[in-house]
Amino acid sequence: MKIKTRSRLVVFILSAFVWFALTNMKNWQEVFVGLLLSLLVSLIAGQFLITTEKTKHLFLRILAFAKYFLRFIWEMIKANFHVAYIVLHPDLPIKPGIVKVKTKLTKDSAKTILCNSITLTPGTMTVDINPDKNEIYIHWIDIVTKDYYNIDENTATISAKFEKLLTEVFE
Amino acid sequence: MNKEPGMTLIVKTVTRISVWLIILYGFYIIFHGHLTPGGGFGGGVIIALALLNVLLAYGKDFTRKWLNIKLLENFESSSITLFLIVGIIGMAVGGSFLFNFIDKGTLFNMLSSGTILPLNIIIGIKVAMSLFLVVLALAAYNFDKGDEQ
Amino acid sequence: MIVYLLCFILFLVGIYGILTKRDLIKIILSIGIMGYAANLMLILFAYRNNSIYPILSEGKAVSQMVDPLPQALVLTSIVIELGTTAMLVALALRLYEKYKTFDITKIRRLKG
Amino acid sequence: MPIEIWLIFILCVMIIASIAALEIKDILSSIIAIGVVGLGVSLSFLFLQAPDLAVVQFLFEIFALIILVRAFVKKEFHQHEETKNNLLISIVTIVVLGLLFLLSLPVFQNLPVFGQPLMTVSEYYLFHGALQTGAANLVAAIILDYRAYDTLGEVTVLFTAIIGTLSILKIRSKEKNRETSNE
Repeated sequence: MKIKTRSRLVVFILSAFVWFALTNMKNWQEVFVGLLLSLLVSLIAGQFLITTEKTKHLFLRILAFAKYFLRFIWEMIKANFHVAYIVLHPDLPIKPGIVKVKTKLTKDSAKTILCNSITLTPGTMTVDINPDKNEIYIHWIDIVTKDYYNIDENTATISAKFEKLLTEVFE
Repeated sequence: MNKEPGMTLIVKTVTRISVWLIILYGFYIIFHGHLTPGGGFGGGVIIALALLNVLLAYGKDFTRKWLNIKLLENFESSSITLFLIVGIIGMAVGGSFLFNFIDKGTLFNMLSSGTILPLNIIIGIKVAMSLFLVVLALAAYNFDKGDEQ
Repeated sequence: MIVYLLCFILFLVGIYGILTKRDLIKIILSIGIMGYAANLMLILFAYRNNSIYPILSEGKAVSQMVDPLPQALVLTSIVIELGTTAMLVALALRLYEKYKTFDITKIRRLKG
Repeated sequence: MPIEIWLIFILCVMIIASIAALEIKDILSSIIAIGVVGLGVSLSFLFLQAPDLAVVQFLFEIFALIILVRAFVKKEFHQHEETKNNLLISIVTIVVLGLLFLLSLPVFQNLPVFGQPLMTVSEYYLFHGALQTGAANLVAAIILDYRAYDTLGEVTVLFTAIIGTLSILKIRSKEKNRETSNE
């Protein structure tokens, strides 16, 4: 099956589920119109959702994603406390700057989730991404690494913890 | 550093993943216009905003490739004729212009209220297409030289 | 009463913008403000104390609903407003292309 | 808290935002101030029990902002010099508008009190609408059944406005292309 067709099929199933969640499923008219509209939506915009080949079983990926999600929540709580400490400290011990980070992830969605995780963790924020060189530019409120330009060290501090789990999910 | 048209990879990916959901929600608003708040105007704008989202994220060349612009223009122009046709059928069947000639159905059902649902759909198509075409024309308008590309 | 007066003041602010501003953009924005004030005034006339929205559902009394007629009128008015705004924007862009300015006094001077 | 106080608060914010929109020099700030006014209108619709209108106003406000920003933000328009009689014009206009306000006060006293509208036509729509049209949303029933002819006119106006916009944006440029190709 071609990728676009598979993507359309997935969009069709997802739209039908969303429609049934929004409406009362007992009524046959809702079900009929919902299926019709899901078909229409998958024809209009179904080609965008999936762009790469399937690699692993879906169930394993969802499990890995749950693991990643718990880890992400934990990191977020830790970062929140750190930023709160910085804000409440009378001396304001910050050292802001923009650092470069390398990533090994290849898929677009994996990169996007990585960038969004970095942005959602307080203290770090994704500024830009260079898809060709797999580099992410991050604004960091408190740079703890000794050398700004040392990409490996920055990567180990900021994104390595997410990247290992994301590799399990997507690659 | 980003030479290709449109915004960064993050915006593109999020748009790619979410555009079908926005369009589906627009259809939901249009098709429940006679039961819940919303209707053709609101749903049409939601669909137009979904298409506009793609236009802003990917640039106009991609959008022109994705959507058949001529088809959209024809939809936009013919929707008003469809409105008139519904009205004239009402005149033929019931004696007055825009007579509600379809069976009313049961209250609170999806397919009820006669011609209100088709007219809502027509208005939704009309609003979505026309607003999207306006923004597309503005995007194609070259601001530096004051001339269309 | 005081709500009506405040709405009227909003309308007067729009008129003030049209009469005194010299930028085409500001004039377009003033027309938008006048439209908002007119729409809001109509809906203010429709409100009824301790009432609910005019959409039927289980357990809603029809006698306690607000007036649906002005709402229907205003719904169409909002849409037309956006259409006219788009048209005014296009006209302003064309004028800018010809005269290289948004200042209406200069546009008048350059006539002919 | 009674609804009237909320409305007075929202209206005061809207008046301040509209004055700011007219007086600010930077065009992006003034467009955003207009957005504040539009969202205030949307919020008041929500308070006035008109969810239909609140949804539509909110969405159209977003769209108007996109159009205005796309069209105007890149323009270099901020360099217009102030003339001497500008202040005079403003003062005269404010005086005239203040007179207009004072003269129209009796009109507002004759209007029905806020919260007690005249419901002559609407009573019929409210009590018979659901049975006659089969629509639960009475606003939709009025727009597309009782007053569908109005809506046809409205769609025609929208159609004309959009066609006008598209032709203004497109046709002139074609002429220009022809001129350049002839040269």
